[in-house]
Amino acid sequence: MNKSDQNAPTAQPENHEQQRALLGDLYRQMLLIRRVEEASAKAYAQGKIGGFLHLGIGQESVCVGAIAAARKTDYVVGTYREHGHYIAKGGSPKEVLAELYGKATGSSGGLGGSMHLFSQKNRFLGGYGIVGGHVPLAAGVAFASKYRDEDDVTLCFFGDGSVPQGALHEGLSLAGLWKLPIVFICENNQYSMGTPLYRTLAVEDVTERASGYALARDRFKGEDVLRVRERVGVAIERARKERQPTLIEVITYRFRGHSMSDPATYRTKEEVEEWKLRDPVPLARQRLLAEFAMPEDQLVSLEAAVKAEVQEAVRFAESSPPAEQESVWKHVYADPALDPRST
Amino acid sequence: MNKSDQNAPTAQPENHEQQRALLGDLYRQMLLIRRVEEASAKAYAQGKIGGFLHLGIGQESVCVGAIAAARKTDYVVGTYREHGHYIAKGGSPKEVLAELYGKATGSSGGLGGSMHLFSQKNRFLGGYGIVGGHVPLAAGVAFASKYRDEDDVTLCFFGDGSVPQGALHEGLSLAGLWKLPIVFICENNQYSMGTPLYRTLAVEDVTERASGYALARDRFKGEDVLRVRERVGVAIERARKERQPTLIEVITYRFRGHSMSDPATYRTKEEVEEWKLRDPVPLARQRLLAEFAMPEDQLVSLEAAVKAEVQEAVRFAESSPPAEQESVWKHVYADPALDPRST
Amino acid sequence: MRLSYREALNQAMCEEMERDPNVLLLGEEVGHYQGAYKVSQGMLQKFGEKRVIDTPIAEAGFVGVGVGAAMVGLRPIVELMTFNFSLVAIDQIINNAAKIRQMSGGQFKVPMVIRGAGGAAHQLGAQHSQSLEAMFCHVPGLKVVMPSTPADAKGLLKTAIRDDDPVIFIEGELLYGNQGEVPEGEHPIPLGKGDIKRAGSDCTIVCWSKMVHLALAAAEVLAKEGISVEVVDPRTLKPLDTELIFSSVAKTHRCVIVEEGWPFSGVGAEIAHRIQHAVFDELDAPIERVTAMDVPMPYALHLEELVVPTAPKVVAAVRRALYLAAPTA
Amino acid sequence: MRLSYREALNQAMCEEMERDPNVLLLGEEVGHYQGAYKVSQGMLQKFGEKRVIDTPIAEAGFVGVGVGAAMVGLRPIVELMTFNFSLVAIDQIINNAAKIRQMSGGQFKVPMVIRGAGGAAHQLGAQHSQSLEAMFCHVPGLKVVMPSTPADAKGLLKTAIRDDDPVIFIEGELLYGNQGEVPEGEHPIPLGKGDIKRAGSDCTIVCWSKMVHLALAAAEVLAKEGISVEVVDPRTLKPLDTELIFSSVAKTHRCVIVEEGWPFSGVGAEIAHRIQHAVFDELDAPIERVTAMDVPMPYALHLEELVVPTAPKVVAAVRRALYLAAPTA
Ligand SMILES: Cc1ncc(C[n+]2csc(CCOP(=O)(O)OP(=O)(O)O)c2C)c(N)n1
Ligand SMILES: Cc1ncc(C[n+]2csc(CCOP(=O)(O)OP(=O)(O)O)c2C)c(N)n1
Ligand SMILES: [Mg+2]
Ligand SMILES: [Mg+2]
Repeated sequence: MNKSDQNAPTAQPENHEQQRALLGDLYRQMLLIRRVEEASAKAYAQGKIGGFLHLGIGQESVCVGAIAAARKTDYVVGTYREHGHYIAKGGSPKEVLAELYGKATGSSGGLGGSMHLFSQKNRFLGGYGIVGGHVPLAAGVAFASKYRDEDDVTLCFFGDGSVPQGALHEGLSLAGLWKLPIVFICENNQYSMGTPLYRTLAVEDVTERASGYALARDRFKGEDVLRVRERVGVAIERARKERQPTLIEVITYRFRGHSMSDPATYRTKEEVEEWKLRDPVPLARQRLLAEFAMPEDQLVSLEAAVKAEVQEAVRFAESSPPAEQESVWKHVYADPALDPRST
Repeated sequence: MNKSDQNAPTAQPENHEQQRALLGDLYRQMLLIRRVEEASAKAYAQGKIGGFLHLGIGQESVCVGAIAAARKTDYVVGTYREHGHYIAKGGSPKEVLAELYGKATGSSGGLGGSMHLFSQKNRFLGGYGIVGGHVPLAAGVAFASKYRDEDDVTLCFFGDGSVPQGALHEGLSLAGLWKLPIVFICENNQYSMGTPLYRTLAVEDVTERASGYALARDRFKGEDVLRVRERVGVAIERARKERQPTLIEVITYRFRGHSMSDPATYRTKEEVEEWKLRDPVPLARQRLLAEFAMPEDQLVSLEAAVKAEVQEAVRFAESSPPAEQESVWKHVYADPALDPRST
Repeated sequence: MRLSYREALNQAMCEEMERDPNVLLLGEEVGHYQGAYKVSQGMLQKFGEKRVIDTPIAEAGFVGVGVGAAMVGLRPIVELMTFNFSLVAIDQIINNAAKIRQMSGGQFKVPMVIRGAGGAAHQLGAQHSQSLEAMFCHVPGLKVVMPSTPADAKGLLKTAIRDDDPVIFIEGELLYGNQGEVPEGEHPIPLGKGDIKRAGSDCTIVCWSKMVHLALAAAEVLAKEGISVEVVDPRTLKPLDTELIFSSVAKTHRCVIVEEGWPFSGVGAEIAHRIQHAVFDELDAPIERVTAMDVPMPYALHLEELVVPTAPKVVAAVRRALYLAAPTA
Repeated sequence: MRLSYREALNQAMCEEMERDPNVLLLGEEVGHYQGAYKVSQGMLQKFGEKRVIDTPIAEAGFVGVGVGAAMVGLRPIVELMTFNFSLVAIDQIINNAAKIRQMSGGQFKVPMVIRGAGGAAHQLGAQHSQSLEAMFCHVPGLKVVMPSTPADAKGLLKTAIRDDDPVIFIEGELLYGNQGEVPEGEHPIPLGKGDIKRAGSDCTIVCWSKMVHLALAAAEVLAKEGISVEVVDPRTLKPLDTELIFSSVAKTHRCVIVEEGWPFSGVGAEIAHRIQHAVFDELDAPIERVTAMDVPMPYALHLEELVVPTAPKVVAAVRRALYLAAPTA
């Protein structure tokens, strides 16, 4: 069972005990995401999953930490590398894996696939494949909150590669102008596909752009999930209380290639190894042991539970019925009588 | 005759005499542009010109000063409010007016109209109607100069309203990244159509965005044509010698509505009157008289010559043959045998 | 009541905004300036800055904002000053607005109207004189509406606003001033239902928006020659009322399709295909099309006339369809 | 020589870049990464960073850069990783690239090629599985090329690079690995000349790019039933070799058009219209079309199969055209 409904909102845990419970849950979430993605990579290699598969392995602390700082009613909008965000927002591994398998039980009933996860009930609004294209849309979600005088905040995630995209610029411009309750989170994993940041951005500090948009800014390293939660929390509160949007850049790293077909030969083994020393998942574990004196057997049983959950999710995905034929034309228009085969 | 080929490039005139001659020429150019636009407004009112007509009356010092700082081989790309830029770059009033009249003798043979003036021989590359859409194109012109190791510079003009457009962002991003020899000149007339700047830009200083693009920046008031020439000249040299692009914002004001159909009721009479005190055309005249002791009769005869030139241009436009029918399909593809009526 | 097309649109928006607080209008110059074409005249005063929102010149941005807002329950009307500027926002329209219902497996809907002026006006040149409806019709997930009269404008816009799908609503830039009778009270017109604008028996003319008026003018001319033309206005291009079109053609056995846009893969191409496919044996002559010439719009007035469809061109096409003139190549 | 489609494209670019220093390649991942689909493999090493340029993810930006560079004498090849991303750059393509020659009264030309992968691959979902050729064909000023074989790919790309107009060059994402015989030395293929990929007498199939291979497979199946199909590949969609199409239909009197894109105002609609208009009396049956279903592409493999054209669907359409099966609605 996913426990993200236990996510404390942004108030800092008051005592050591609470903090331990929090980090424990965040560790569990990160581990769950990691294992789900590993399972999906395996299924992909076996030909059970098709299309593009972009894994966030190595980056889990960003989505988990950021979304842990949000309330359940806050909204999240992501890219095509969004399995982690989906799960952190309360989505189940079953829904994710079934979707990847193209099953009727998937989050989008097998219509969306890896790049287009959606969850209405969890306020997870996708899942988009056009770089930068979801940024104005996210601003629109925040716009609606403000329009209705609700105090929900929208978190919008994007990669470093999307910074030069026009749509991103327009979304940021409008958010700054209209003071929308939104937090823009650039997951700077330092590569867009095979291209290192310095060949796409003349100014590598992404947040340098914030002042032109009247956005608040913050920039930090992302391996510590608690730090991510705390820093994003500040921005969320700023959005919620002052309707002041923020541009955050979190420095992170993906351990795998851009997608399953990318051997990532553009990076040295040393570079990858060095980053693996800062792998957020074992880092959190270590901290639980050392700083919070969590008994190792507690961790071991948590890990076993995660493993079992993922195995169960794989079984669920494999045994679920395939996506339904009629879903192909049922979800094009509101009126199911409007058969797109004759529009 | 247009004298812009006498435009000194950016070196400052050495002595008072040269400076007087320079200001005299710039005054003449500004006056010529003003009179051409007044004549076009009159013809428009008479129904001899159709479509959209956007006048730059009040803003002449920006295009004249900026282009005076450029060499003849430098390139200029503008918006739909580009009559002045076209003339400052060496184009003749005849070509402009004939184009507005839809005549075969017009700059684009009557195909382009007011918004799409082009001059291959003067390296004036248009004349574009999609706000911000010409900015990447201008970067491409500068790209070609760099590619060929030529030291020509491209000047790209745009309005304050285009700042939030995606295409502008992408053009600026690429120029900064690739260190293109280009100067971006924002003609900030403080309105986009009926909307004042503060309702479109969260950060009113346009150049605040420069640092995010790795562009140099400058910002100044535009009524003094010599100042414009000097400040833009510095940026042109930076582009030419160091291939460092600059984002310049020139504060200016249009005295008329956005286009002929706009009564501009969104501004107070007082605001307009106040700006008219800084009308660049009389300002230059005044300075010629006071600072450079130019004899008034010299100015009077210059003004008479301008008037005659414009009258002659109107006559030329009126008496020119209409745009040619076959031009409609002749300029769609390179091969004139490829009749678009059967593509 | 007698209203202009512009007023009819304005009424439709005002009535729907009064009815439903989730409806709002955003776009360039829609508020303080009262609309570039004055369609939103008075609306800022009536509904305030919260619901009538002036945007910067950032079409991809504010169309995207409309999509996001629609996903979470608002019903935005996004005005594009003209549809020429839809091209900078077309990724938002095609990849987001049109696809989100499907990509989310039906979890999210995008009830929004993207409306504004389309087609050539007078002498606005190549970048400002485009009829892009074919591009939108091409895209699954979108509905496309193009009213020709004030009554249709009002009835269809109200339906479009209440529709749960993204609707591309293209108004005739030169129709805004046209006057016409508009029914009092509610008269929502269903999307996908066409209308016979003139009944006739010798030849069907399928046409929409501004072209309906050309067709009616042509019909007058032809009537004097004893040729009876039926003018069919589908009003909604997607979904298309093929039933109405087919039954008219089955009656007249001849068809001319008139559209303002470019010919290649235009809407008329699709209609021609469907007719030949569905009622092949009813056709007594090839289907004729009148379209803009396949060129960017020139500026000069007499060249523009050469390029756009005109009533005489429609008359000539009907004659060709009736084998009263030599067919064109 | 035997080459893959990918290698053929690579050779075309390399040969043209060797021939003309004004030719250059720019796009995402074309250099150091050797191309997202490895079409530009080895080119950075051969021509250096000056001529093989990795761009940021800014399609409107770098397509616009291509237009500007072309106006002043370069001949850029702009690679779009896939044509799905052309939508964010489509204003640059339609309003700038296609119109500048006309707007400038012929003073400026825009000799550039915009190329990249088009069509659905496998399970890439709604935003990454689009066949947008109809949108480009709709636009005057553009040429549109879609080769189906390695030989055509090489010959047409060379011609496109030398062409003085903007050429939209859409490659089949699933064709890159296909092998085929390619003539040694120069063999430029003129734009606008189609090719008969298989001669036959009972029914014409018009198809292009990946669809040619479906049609050939369908022809094999039909041949076993004694039905002789002629497969016509226009190769260039705009300008379109209507002469070749018409003469084939005049021979077979039946026609099926197969396209990977959506049906409404697709390229096939235009071709169907032109055929019925030009050779109406030659047609013995309605023209049939096989297209993608009018829906956003679903992700699941079996649903994708349902949506895209397949050889059995082509076989069925030919049977319908021959009145050997009931026509569809
Ligand atoms: C508009 C657009 N152009 C190109 C692509 C192809 N593409 C997919 S992901 C990607 C790299 C994105 O890098 P970044 O934004 O840093 O995100 P990351 O993959 O590192 O998470 C590219 C070029 C796309 N999906 N959309
Ligand atoms: C993409 C796009 N959207 C909208 C328009 C309509 N439009 C033409 S000019 C203009 C205002 C531009 O203001 P600004 O950039 O400040 O230039 P100015 O007119 O003041 O010179 C608008 C909204 C357009 N031409 N292009
Ligand atoms: Mg990245
Ligand atoms: Mg302005």
